[in-house]
Amino acid sequence: MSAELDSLYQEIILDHYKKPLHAGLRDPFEAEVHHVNPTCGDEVTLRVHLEGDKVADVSYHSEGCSISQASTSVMADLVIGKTVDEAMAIHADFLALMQGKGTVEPDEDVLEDGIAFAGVAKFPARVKCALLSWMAWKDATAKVLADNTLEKA
Amino acid sequence: MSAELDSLYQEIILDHYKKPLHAGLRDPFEAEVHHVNPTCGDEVTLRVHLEGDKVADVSYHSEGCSISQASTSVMADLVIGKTVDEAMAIHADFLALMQGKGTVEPDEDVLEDGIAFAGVAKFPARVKCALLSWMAWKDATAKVLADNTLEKA
Amino acid sequence: MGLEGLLPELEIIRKDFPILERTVAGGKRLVYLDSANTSQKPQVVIDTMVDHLENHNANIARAMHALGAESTEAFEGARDRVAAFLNAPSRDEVIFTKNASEALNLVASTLAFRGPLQLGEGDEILITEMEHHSNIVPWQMLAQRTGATLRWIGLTDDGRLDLSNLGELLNERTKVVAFTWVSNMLGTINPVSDLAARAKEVGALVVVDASQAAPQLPVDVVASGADFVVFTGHKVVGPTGIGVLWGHREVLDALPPFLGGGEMIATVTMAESTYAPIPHKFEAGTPPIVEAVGLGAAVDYLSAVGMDAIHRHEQTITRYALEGLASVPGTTVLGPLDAESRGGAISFEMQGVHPHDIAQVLDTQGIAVRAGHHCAKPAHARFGVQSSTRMSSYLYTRPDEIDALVEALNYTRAYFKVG
Amino acid sequence: MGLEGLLPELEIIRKDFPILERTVAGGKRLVYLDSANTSQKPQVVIDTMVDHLENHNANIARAMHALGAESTEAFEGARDRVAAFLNAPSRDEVIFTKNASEALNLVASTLAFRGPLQLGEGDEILITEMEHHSNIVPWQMLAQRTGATLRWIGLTDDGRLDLSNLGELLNERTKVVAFTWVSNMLGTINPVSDLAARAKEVGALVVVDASQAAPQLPVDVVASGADFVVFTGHKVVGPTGIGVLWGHREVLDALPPFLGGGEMIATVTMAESTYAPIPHKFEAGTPPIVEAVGLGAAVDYLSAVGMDAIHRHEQTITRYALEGLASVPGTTVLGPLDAESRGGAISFEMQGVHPHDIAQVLDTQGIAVRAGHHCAKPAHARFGVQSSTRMSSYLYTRPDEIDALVEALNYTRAYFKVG
Ligand SMILES: Cc1ncc(COP(=O)(O)O)c(C=O)c1O
Ligand SMILES: Cc1ncc(COP(=O)(O)O)c(C=O)c1O
Repeated sequence: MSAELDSLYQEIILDHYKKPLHAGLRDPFEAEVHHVNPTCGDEVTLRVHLEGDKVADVSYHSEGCSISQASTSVMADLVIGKTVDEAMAIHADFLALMQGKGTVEPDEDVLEDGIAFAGVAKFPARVKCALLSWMAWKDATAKVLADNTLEKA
Repeated sequence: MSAELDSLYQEIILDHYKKPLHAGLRDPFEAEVHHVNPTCGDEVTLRVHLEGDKVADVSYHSEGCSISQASTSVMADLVIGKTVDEAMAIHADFLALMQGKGTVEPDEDVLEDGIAFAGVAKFPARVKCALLSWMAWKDATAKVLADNTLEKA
Repeated sequence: MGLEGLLPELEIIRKDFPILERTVAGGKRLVYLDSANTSQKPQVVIDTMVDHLENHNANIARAMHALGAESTEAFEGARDRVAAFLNAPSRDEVIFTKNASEALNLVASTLAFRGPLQLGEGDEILITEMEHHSNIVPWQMLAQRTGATLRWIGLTDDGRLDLSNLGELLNERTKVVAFTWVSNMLGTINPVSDLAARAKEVGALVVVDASQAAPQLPVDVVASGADFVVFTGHKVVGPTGIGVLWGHREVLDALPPFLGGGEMIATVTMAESTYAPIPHKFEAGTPPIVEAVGLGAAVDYLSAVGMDAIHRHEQTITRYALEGLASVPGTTVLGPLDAESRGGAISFEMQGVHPHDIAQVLDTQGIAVRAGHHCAKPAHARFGVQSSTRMSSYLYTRPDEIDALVEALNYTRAYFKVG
Repeated sequence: MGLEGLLPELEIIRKDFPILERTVAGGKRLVYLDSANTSQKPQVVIDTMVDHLENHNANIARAMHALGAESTEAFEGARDRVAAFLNAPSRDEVIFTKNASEALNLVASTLAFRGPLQLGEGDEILITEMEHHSNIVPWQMLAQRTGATLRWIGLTDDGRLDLSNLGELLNERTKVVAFTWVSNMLGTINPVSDLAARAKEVGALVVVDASQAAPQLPVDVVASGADFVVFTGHKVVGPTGIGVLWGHREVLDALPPFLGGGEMIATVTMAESTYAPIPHKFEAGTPPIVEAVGLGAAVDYLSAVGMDAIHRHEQTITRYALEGLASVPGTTVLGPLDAESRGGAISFEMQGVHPHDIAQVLDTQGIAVRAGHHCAKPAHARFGVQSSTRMSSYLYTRPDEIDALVEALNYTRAYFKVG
């Protein structure tokens, strides 16, 4: 039983939960979104600041369980400093890992601390927790890109 | 099987079905009602003419199965000429017979040809057929009485 | 019994349906010819529901434990099965309702609410004279609530849609066209994709009532060209308490929610609420969980037998029944007389005997048919009849059951001394 | 285990519920403490449904044959049982819906339609801050549709209704007062008949959500003083797919119909339709037949055990659980702390561990609880918490299951290294 729990609650996850990276809402930002998990009530408010095609900052305020909190921290740390394309590719990898029901082998070079979430994929009820902030980030980024396109048009 | 059918389709019922008494819509009348059986679509339009406290005429146009048609014929024949109170008492007896699930012994002195419907009480789906015109008559009579009370007031 | 086109495994299929073993009317074998009213249930559907209730019962989505996960998977798995059964582009487009009637009301009700698709004064709703009341009354209510006008496609004397004035009936004011795929009274199979295409030309929303189609022929929502397709669980060998609304994602997204409550929200505050995305937006409260699970087993069962094979079986039985009925003097069938253009429900009249009385005599012979207006009063009025008798077959119907019907109809004539 | 007040036949009752034999989490005995979410089903309910499906399945009312008569009798018999369970003056006042949410929406939706009870600008609807979303969102929608104003009865710090300003909240503009009998989050049992009497003084309609009350205490609709009382099948050991709306005949008669379709009509013509009397007026389409039959068996089962005895059992377990939870460091219970004023649902917080994580750890021990907002976001917001963990007992709950919960909570604290 403890083994099962341990596969979900990796030390890395508990560390990010207790000491989340990049937490707080910061300026400047081009888009802010608010996402909730309707079934459990977890919430995240998330801001994205792009500089050119680079993710310059992701800042957030979130309430939720260890998995969702840790995932937000890991996500922010992974995407900040990457280009949007690179970050989207990481997002895609993370999504594939989460939806793989435990059959997908994570690539540590891409996902870094994110590989700690491999165990979450075996707990269908928790997959949504791990994805909440990723979805929010993708949504916010899409908003910025759309606005940029509009401005240019 | 034929015995079961015969208990439902008494000769008296089939006779009334083929040659209904008092059929057609006639003047004068003080109230006309239209009742339907929503589940099967049987319909009756029925008029009541009272003279003082007497049921002077009941006339009708109806569409429906043998049970509902025969019941209308028997009903009209039973109540015409009676006082409203007497007719209501007959109605109550007929209702008791129909709702008795075959356990009520009908009184031929009161119900006359109506005793032929004793077998119907054992066919729950057909009880409504037998009651349709009785309910219509009661409804129409209540309307006339209510109007009379209003006029006097 | 060697009719060409019957299901090859008919005897095995019949064994799947426990109720067919029953005797009625004092020892007579049950001849169930009322499947258009509701279908019988195969053992696998019943067993799947029992297994769910005995071993996996929990509320869904909201429950974060083993049973909750199992129940959620079973329920959402049923949505996948139904999506596959309908060839729906997305599982999210499959909404579970309580029956077909609620599904039709969901569409009709929300079209009265504020939103981009709201109807108003001057708009027209087009339905047909062969609809089931469940595809009439909601539109009458919508017309009343919005001031829109309800218009009707009439019927030809042989019980088909009269499309001669369709050019006039369909116009730029037409906002909704709602019609049945297969008539539950006349049996007529309508030209769904043609009609849908014509309706789309004027930009109308197309609502197809597949309550009688889904049980007996392949339903492909994409090929149908409809915006909404509706059916009901209990007619496709599934349980009562569940129906299905399939809708195009964009249209479902554009409709405001119908019922409010648990599970259909994104968030609720005292000031306001926001709503979850489809399908949950339209599924307020605890959904019919064990019913969805049963329905999933039901559509899998039908797919395993094969919808094409079931359709062929139905047409074979229908052809045989039309011949049989033609042999009974004084009997007139309502609707098309060729089996190819109809489904497995046949309504008929018999001169001199009222439908109730026919059904009653048949019942004493163990034969179950329906008598009345079959929730299609306007169609009955169109043919000048107040009610009719309807026999309806299904994948478990055997030709000798039609023989029994014909024999019993002849007996009925004799009993009532007609002819 | 010799707690005073437990059901004397607890072990026999537990044997009635097949799922309680199950093991989860790799061989652990199931400890089901999520009954306020949905209850487990006794064998008699399952068997009654199976018997109906295998031997008596047919559509109701409209079918004129042996199976149809049997099915109709079973369905309408269930209405009698529910009427008796509620002490309803008339069986016709019992309307079957798909769940409690639909029942509440039925009332809220029809109050927006033209008719003697229609709400409008300036009217007020009064609800409470402890409602389930299903008793909030429909009223928000009604307010939006009619221009009426939604007002709220607040909560005291110990989780009861704050009635201090009721005199102002209830006034001649108040047309509807809707509140829960027992809170699904705080457990609070509200003073139903007092509140109903106050509401009737200003002529408001009183809608009582008995979804959590009907499972665990005697519900007498007459004594309640309400105009409408609502509950849901799956929480009273019945199946999903069925709920109940009881309403006063005069009020139900005055409301326009909700959904249109088969079975709710008197007659349908192309020009207009007229509606059947209650209860059928509000039951469009094929109703949840086998679900009603199951619900009938469920309320009979509860009545046989005895609602007073079940209430005593629930309070005994609740008292024991409140003590147990108090023994776990860092744990705070939301809602009243005395068992007498509450039902068998206890929501709590544990410092340093999020409810999801608690539920997850408990699940690995075979213990099923709920974590989240329990569809009561405003109540959570009132207490400044985003979510909570909820344990909820029922007539089959044993004290040693509470012991297991307490032990697992201590283990959770250790696992997450808090305290
Ligand atoms: C107090 C209360 N009201 C209403 C509901 C809604 O019941 P249902 O989901 O069956 O519609 C629930 C249960 O979820 C409840 O606890
Ligand atoms: C064509 C058609 N539409 C709609 C319905 C309504 O289905 P339900 O009663 O399950 O809502 C039926 C069946 O009664 C039907 O035959």
